[in-house]
Amino acid sequence: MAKENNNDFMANIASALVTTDVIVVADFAAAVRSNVSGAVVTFSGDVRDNDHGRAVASLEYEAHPTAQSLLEKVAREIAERHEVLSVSVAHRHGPIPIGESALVAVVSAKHRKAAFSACADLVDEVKAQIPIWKHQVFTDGTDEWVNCA
Amino acid sequence: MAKENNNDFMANIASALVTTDVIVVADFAAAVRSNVSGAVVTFSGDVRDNDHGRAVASLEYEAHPTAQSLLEKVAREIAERHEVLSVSVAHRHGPIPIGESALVAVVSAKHRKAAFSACADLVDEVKAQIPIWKHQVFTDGTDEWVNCA
Amino acid sequence: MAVTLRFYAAARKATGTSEMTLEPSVALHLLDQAVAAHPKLLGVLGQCSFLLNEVALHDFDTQVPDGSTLDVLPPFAGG
Amino acid sequence: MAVTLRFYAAARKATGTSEMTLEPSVALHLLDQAVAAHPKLLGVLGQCSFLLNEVALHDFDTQVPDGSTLDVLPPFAGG
Repeated sequence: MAKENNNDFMANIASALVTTDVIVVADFAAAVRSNVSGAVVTFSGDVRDNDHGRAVASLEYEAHPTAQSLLEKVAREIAERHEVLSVSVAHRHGPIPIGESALVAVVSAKHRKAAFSACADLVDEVKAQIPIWKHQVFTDGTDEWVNCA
Repeated sequence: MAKENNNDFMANIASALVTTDVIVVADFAAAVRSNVSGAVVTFSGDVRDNDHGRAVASLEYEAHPTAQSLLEKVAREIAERHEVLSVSVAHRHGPIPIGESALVAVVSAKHRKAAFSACADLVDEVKAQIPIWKHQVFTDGTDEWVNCA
Repeated sequence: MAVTLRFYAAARKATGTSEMTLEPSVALHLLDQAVAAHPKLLGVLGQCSFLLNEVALHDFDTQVPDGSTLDVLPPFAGG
Repeated sequence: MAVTLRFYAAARKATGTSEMTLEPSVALHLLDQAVAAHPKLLGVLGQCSFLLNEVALHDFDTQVPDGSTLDVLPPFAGG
């Protein structure tokens, strides 16, 4: 989980969490900050009350048993691929109320461009690599598993 | 400060603040969240204890009297240029302790790519357009105005 | 002698069950039997990825040995 | 009859003062006088941008009228 950085003495730190608990992006951001880092970029993917124009009543995520270890792998890869100091990511599963976070991703770096690139890359990789599924129930009583025709 | 969006009924909201008060990115993030937004991206530019390998003892920002109105202009431009719901940016001036935020930028959007692009663009524009200067005092007693030979 | 097929998300909705127990065989034959038992699975299966004992499975001629778990994963939708 | 030159950040450090009062003239002549009074300003001036009454000034032949403010802005370093 640590490597030598090209331009400083710090080892990168990567952490990942798949949980049914509430996740608050500010808590994860606080954990990656340091007096060395100059830039912290965060992403929060929040449960919306609408999707493709339809009103969402409730939403639930399901996580495969391998999700935690795969999320750790993705976090480490991001920390190695970018010039960053610290990477932290968490995905919530189970029912999530509208407005609360389903995914939080935070990155600290000395420089802002690396922080933005790494955070965007992290979110892309989570969506592509992590076996988690989203089930939406609409206000009209219908439901769907997202991304599945 | 508002415009018709292409893909929804929401008007964009842009706010900007130049202040000597402490700025906390989570407060600004909370202000841009809504049950409509699916993605919130934040940037915090924090005062580091080092710069180009030299130990920083203290740091102060100076803002030109036009900084507030120019920051409002930049925030509006970002809100118009990207498919986002809300944009908020704040720059602190005066002395800032190490570890605290000098700049916070937050964007909410329906989709993550727009949120990341807009937030990165916002930070770039602030750095390029806003008449604010950074004065660093190093632990060896020397000092400098950053970006000025 | 048995292997377990596990169905997640839309695959579970299509089969109406979270798992099936079958005799060891090649993966393709196991999935054929699952579709035979639960015809709606056919509409989902083409979009799925598969894990054999938690490792990605790409070759459907692979023999699934006794005690194995074959997971049927619909398209991911995290984030 | 007077105009005010205001110096910010590194420009203020170079002149040792935050402002100077001069007779109205073209911008170039005002800046010449500032350099004459504060020779260290010359090292900063080439990197600066300028505001005449808070509007960007690009033409140094512009006449700076009585009551105006001409601001000398070193390279920005916000963020």
